[in-house]
Amino acid sequence: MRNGCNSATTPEVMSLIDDVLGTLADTINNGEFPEIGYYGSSKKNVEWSDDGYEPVNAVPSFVDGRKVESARTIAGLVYGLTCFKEHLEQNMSMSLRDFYYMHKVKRVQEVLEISGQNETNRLINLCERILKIQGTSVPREEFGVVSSPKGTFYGDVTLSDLSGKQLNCSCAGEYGWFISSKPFDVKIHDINIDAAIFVEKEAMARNLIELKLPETLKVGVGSLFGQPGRNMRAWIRRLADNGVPILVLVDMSPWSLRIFSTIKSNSIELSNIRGLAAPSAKLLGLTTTDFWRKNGMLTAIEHSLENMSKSDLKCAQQNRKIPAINEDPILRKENEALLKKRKKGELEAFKAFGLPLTSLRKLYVDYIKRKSRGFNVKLI
Amino acid sequence: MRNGCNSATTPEVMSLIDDVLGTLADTINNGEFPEIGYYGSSKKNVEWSDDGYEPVNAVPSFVDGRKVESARTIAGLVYGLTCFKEHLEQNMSMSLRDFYYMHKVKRVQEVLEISGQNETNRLINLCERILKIQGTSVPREEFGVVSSPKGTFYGDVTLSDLSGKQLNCSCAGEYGWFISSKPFDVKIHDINIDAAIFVEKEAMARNLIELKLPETLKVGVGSLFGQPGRNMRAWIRRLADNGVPILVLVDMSPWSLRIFSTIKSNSIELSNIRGLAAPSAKLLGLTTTDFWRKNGMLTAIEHSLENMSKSDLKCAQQNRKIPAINEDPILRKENEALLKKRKKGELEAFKAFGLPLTSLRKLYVDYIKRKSRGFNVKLI
Amino acid sequence: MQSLRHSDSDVVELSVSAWFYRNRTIAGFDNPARSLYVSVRELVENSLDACEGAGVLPEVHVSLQHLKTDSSEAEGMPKGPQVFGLRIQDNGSGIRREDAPRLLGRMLTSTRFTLKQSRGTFGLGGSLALLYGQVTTQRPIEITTGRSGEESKHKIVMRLDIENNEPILVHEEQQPKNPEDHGTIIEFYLQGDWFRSKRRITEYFLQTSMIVPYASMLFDNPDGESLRLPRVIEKLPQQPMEAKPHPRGIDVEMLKRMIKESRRSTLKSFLRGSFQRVGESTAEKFLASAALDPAAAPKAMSNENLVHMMKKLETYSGFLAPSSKSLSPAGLDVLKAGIRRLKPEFVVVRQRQPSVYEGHPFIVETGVAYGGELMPVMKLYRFANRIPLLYDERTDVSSQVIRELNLKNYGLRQDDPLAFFVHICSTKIPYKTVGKEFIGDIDVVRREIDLGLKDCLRRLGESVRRKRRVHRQERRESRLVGYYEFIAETLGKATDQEVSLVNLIGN
Amino acid sequence: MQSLRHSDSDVVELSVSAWFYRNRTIAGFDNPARSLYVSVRELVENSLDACEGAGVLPEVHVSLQHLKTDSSEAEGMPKGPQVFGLRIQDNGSGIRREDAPRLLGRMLTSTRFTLKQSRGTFGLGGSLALLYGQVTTQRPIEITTGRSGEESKHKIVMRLDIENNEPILVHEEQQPKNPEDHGTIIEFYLQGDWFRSKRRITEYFLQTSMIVPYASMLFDNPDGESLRLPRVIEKLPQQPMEAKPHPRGIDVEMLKRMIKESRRSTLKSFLRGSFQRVGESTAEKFLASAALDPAAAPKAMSNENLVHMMKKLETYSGFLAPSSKSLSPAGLDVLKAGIRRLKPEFVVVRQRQPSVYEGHPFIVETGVAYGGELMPVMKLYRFANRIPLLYDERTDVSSQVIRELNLKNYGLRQDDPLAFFVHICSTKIPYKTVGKEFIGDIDVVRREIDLGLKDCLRRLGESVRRKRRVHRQERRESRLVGYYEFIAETLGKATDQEVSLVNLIGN
Repeated sequence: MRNGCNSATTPEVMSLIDDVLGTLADTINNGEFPEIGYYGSSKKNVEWSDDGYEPVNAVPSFVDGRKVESARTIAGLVYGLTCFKEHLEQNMSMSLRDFYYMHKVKRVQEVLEISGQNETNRLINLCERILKIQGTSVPREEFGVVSSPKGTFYGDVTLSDLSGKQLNCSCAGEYGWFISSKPFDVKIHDINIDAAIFVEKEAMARNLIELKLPETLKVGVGSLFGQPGRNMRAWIRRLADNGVPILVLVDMSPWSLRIFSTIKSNSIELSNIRGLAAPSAKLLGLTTTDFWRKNGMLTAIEHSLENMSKSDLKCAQQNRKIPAINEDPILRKENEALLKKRKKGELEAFKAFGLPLTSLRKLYVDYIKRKSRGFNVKLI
Repeated sequence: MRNGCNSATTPEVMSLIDDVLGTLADTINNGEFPEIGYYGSSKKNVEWSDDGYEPVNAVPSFVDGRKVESARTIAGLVYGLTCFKEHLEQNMSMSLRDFYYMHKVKRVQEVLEISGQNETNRLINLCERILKIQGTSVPREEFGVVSSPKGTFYGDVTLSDLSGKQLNCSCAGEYGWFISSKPFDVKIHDINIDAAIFVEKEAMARNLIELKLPETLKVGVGSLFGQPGRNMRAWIRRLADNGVPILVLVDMSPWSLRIFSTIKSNSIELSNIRGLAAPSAKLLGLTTTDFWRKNGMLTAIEHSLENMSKSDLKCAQQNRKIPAINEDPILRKENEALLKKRKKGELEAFKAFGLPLTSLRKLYVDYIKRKSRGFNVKLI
Repeated sequence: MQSLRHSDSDVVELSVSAWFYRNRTIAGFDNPARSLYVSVRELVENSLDACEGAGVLPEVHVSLQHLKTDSSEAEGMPKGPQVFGLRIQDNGSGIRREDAPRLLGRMLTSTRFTLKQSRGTFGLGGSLALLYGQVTTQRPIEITTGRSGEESKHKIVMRLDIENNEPILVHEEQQPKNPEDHGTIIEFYLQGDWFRSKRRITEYFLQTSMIVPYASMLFDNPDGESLRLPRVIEKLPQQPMEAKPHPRGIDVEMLKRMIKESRRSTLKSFLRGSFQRVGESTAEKFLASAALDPAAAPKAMSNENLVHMMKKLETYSGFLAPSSKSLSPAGLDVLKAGIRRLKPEFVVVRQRQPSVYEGHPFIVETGVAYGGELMPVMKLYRFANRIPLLYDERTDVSSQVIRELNLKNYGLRQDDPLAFFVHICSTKIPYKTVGKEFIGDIDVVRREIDLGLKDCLRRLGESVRRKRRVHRQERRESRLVGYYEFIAETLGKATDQEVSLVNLIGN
Repeated sequence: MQSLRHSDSDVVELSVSAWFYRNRTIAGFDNPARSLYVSVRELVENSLDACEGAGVLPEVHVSLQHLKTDSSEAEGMPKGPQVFGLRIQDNGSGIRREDAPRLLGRMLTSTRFTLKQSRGTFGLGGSLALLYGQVTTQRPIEITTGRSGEESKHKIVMRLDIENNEPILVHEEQQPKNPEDHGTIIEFYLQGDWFRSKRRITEYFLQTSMIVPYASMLFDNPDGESLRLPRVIEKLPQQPMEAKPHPRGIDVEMLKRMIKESRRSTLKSFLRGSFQRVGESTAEKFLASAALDPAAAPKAMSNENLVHMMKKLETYSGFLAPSSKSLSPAGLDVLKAGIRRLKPEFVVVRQRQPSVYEGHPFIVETGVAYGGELMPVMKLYRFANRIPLLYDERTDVSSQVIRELNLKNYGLRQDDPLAFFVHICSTKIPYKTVGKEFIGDIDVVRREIDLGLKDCLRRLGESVRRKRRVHRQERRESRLVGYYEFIAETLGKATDQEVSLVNLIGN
């Protein structure tokens, strides 16, 4: 069972690479300078909608082989594609840093004179834009480039990842399963949860698992470990595609609004990579209304809020220019409330109630249930 | 089976806390100002030996309850201990940030006026020094304070962690098992590896797993994800205590020497916590002789070395003041060679050979086998 | 050397006034804004000198008014220099009719070998302002002056003949007055730029009111605003007396001139008669130590002998410190009253012993203020012979001293609310420029300022520390109790037993 | 006002030299280090003026030697001021025996209404140094001077009578010499502090060699070191000529004096005869526009009329720009040669058109150098009438201009290796101090410096960009071929087919 939303099979990607290389060879043999078109991602040619960021029709950019810098780019592209092809053949992955070091191979370094990893990172980005299947970019993971993975998932989900072995995410250790570097290719065998809660901070996720919420509420608990990586976002999308309601629990801060909006809508820069957004994701908390609305659940610990720092405030101001925040009525309201009050809250604030832990557990459950109900997600 | 080297059981820790609180209550009821003695860790009272850092007899410090600031410390201590006790009773953990927020409980904040997390972190450090069983500090994990865990381990090891479920680390996903937050308490059921290789960078570890080295060489592969966390170091020690040879594969840089030395010898600050050092750990590579000795295995890619930055150089200079580096003949030699050449190397350098991947795999295996042999660790 | 570019007849000596007319930039008259400021300042200082000289508490009324010219001007910010009328009225003793034109219309210096502190160091200030006014507007100068006990006052209208350093009388009249009134009014016109000098002139009045807190000043400015600075202390500093020069720091040129003017026939009597602090016995001891014949005729001394004597005068340790009677320091009360205008929490002031620089005695007074309404930055107020110095602060010797202070030694920090005050009074202030803007880096002056400020800082540091200590002690006790109450309550809950503080700290 | 502290007889006018003796601090003689520096500088400048005036390429030899005193001194750093012998030799035209004492021993100023640029702006420099030497050491001054074509040179030993501004001859003798030789040697003694002035004096010679690159200089210092600066260009700048004043910027005082000295009987002929750039037609047009009678007698004009005429002179737009013939700018070649001493990669120099300030014409020359051996920080070199200005850089008008430049506009950055040069030459430099340390913020001067530097920067920016462009083009072509060779090889391996570049870019 392969149900990744837009991933290609490895043979498909390899044949795509062969096509590109072959066309280039023919063009040059014909005595023509190659020219490669692609679509960039910027505010101009990306629009935000309820389904996340979407590329809209725009004028393509061209790598014009007659120009020196462009010829260098094409040389880098050709070299990169041959590297990817070989790694795919050998079923092996590489990191961004690995790819950078491949340019330290002497004959390559002499010609391309790569000055830093930024340059090779840009080449990978360009490959994603050039390798397309049915108008959709092939994510770098599919040609073997894997960013440092991050995040865990605990819950009654059975799957097989790149190890090829079948496992249940509630039996893979106290944090659950360390999420695959290539969730597009993970095979999901069985899902036995009513919702998945993704938590910004590891400690809160651990507490929820310790309190046996996954078992009692029949939910999955994911730990984002801060800003979620590509693999985590792809995994969330996989669950969403499989009908699992996605609930996100983050700090009440401008940075956390960005975390949530990236999960929900992907980002402008990566809008060509489908499958990194989960438009159905819901912001469970912490929200400004928790603290500042009359019957908010956290009004009693409003004193735990900390002043926003200068960089917090700057972040909130820049959020106004992020369509996925500014055009989303809920996130916009949250962001404006933060800017007005100039205070931020953290998940750890629950501990500021000073409640006995038994009461705290009840509070967690109440909070999650009540906030979920607001999104028509009913938990046991 | 409980084979953590110096961890206490939860009931032991709880009774220890009760003792401390009871003694304080009695002292105060008797009309005496409490006084608490403890041993600090600094260069003065810690010595490095082949077994890692060891506290040596030194004059204890005292928290003298007659002084205002000390009274505040005792108040913080009493409050902290009651928090730990409750968390242990409820089988729940907390993060450093959680502990900080517990001081935002109104009545606590009004008295203690904690200004930042630094203060509460110091209190935890103090608790580790005060709570002792048989002269040995109780690590914070044992009273429920867990730092953000980091690191994965892949290999044929069967264990049960805090989830209570039994698992095999080669069947817990493509990266293996996400290492427990409390490795002292992990039950190891079966070990079926001849050595464990711990790799600084995730991408290299992934490559080794992808190349099926764990299966073909009968080794475990751990990924440190950079500077190893407390949980990772405790896990390495657990393996070492179980007779598994520990091999460490890091960059050739002053920072990586610190990573290795922390694994091998722990740190001065935490020398009161036994069980975080694995004195038998070996520095597999990358070493300066790989690049700079005539028959070194990496001499062909010496050009891939990068210049050390200012902060690299500063790090190497400071390394001279770290006993675990400066008094260790091997590490000292490595550090001096770096300072002399002013170049650093990275694990990704293997990719700068420009070898076909089949040859690269052979190179990896050759490298690991040859370097292991140097430590009398023979792999299949 | 000196190329012969002029024929002999073209090269002449100029009068001092003509020389300054040609080089007025160096006296501060280098642009309309600065010139306006310098003019106001010079005349206010003359007035304050006049009142203090007469022993009366000064009342100075300055009025600066924009002169409307024929060409109607556009509204808004004025474009360039404009013409202003400046009127300064004081309650000094007034000037005798026959002295007035000469005193105001020429640049003069005293030749007498006596020293006495005054504000107008170069003897130019006021006259140069009048000269500047005449050059830029070609309008005459009006002086009205009356003396106590007289029934009329004199009004004189005059111009200056710059080339010959002479006044030219244009008009004169007598006006009746109350015999009790006295004082002088000067009115003249000058070019200026008020827009660009307002801040500086206002600051000048404010700082002057700090160093002359016994004066009442009123300044009506061209914007129609009045700055009123009533006196805050009813006490004049002691007036300076004339004094002979001190033997230390005399150079041979001066020695020669003094010998030439002296009527004494022996070296011993010359020394006794011409220098301060040299009596019979001091003169004898000095001459013996210098191996000079006390009976020698001063006028007959060879050049070599004069050089020898000067060197001995410079190094002989037996002279008493110079008399400060020719100086008029502000005094600790006055200085403190002035600094109090800033409303600080603590003020410490110090007066150093008189010292000597090139034969001129000087006294340094220092003050340091802390807290209260001061801003949390270090500020320096510099005064010389009761004149505030506003320009070129960074180059002044006091700034150098302050930069090298180590505030930590006194328990203070750079960002504490601190203000420093340095007042140097001398028969001759070692200014670096005729514009009296900053004081040069003379070793002995720097040392006095350094010691004075450090003395203030020590005392201030103690006060600040003492205050902090008391404050801390009180807080400490209440905090200790608070902590134990919390400990007892928390322990009680955790151990399920009552924990009482009665035995420890009472109820 | 002016309290009557002195009886009438005590208050007198001083000679200019006496006045300066009393106030020498303001001329830069305020401590032994500074005094030594100022003395060397003033005398070197006089020598350079003398050589240029005689039309010869200057050769100046300066020797400064520590005078061993009787009291043997401890080794190491000297403790305070010591006595130095200073000897300056030049190859100027020499001085006539009868002029020498007068020219060197008095402080003089020209009265003629003509303007001509010279280094010694205040007419004091050298004399003041000699005065300082005499005051501090009481030793006489030796002058040896000889003129071309004469068979002997004159040696004069003299002292200065400061109070009367007169030289006193002590000794005189004639010495034989080669008729072709000419020049002057001055030798005298003065107090100084070499340890604290060495850096500054050395810098003075280095910077002087930049603005006077046609001079050979040799400086033997007290440490036994020789600084040799041979000329790098064999070309003297054009010498300045005397010129009448320009009508713009004349004030009424000056107008009056000119009328008084003039023999012309009508206003028109007075204007033509007394001002530069005023001919028959200009005079007529101006007088018509000012509604003044061309036939009126100048000496009969009323004060009001004079004020009226001055105002019209100031605003009349029909005058030609002032003549630059009284000025002697360095010239572009000379300036460039001087800047090349710093070994930069690019040098751009500019000369502005003559402009006028208070009736004195001035020319601003600017230069900007880039790259080569320059350090990657902005450095400013300031010169005035070929004198380097070393003190108080921050306060100088040029510093203000540079602070406000936006280097980005010229494709340059703050940390580029840049050096700025500003040379202002004028018949009267608007110094702020007698010590000639920095130039005041005069609007029209600032504007000329600003425009000059910006012009240089524009051209420099183009050069830097052009050089970068050519370099880029060459590299571009060879790189393109390299990339395609790599592409062809890599593609060939990956696709298992031969990929040839023949069709694309030939073999």
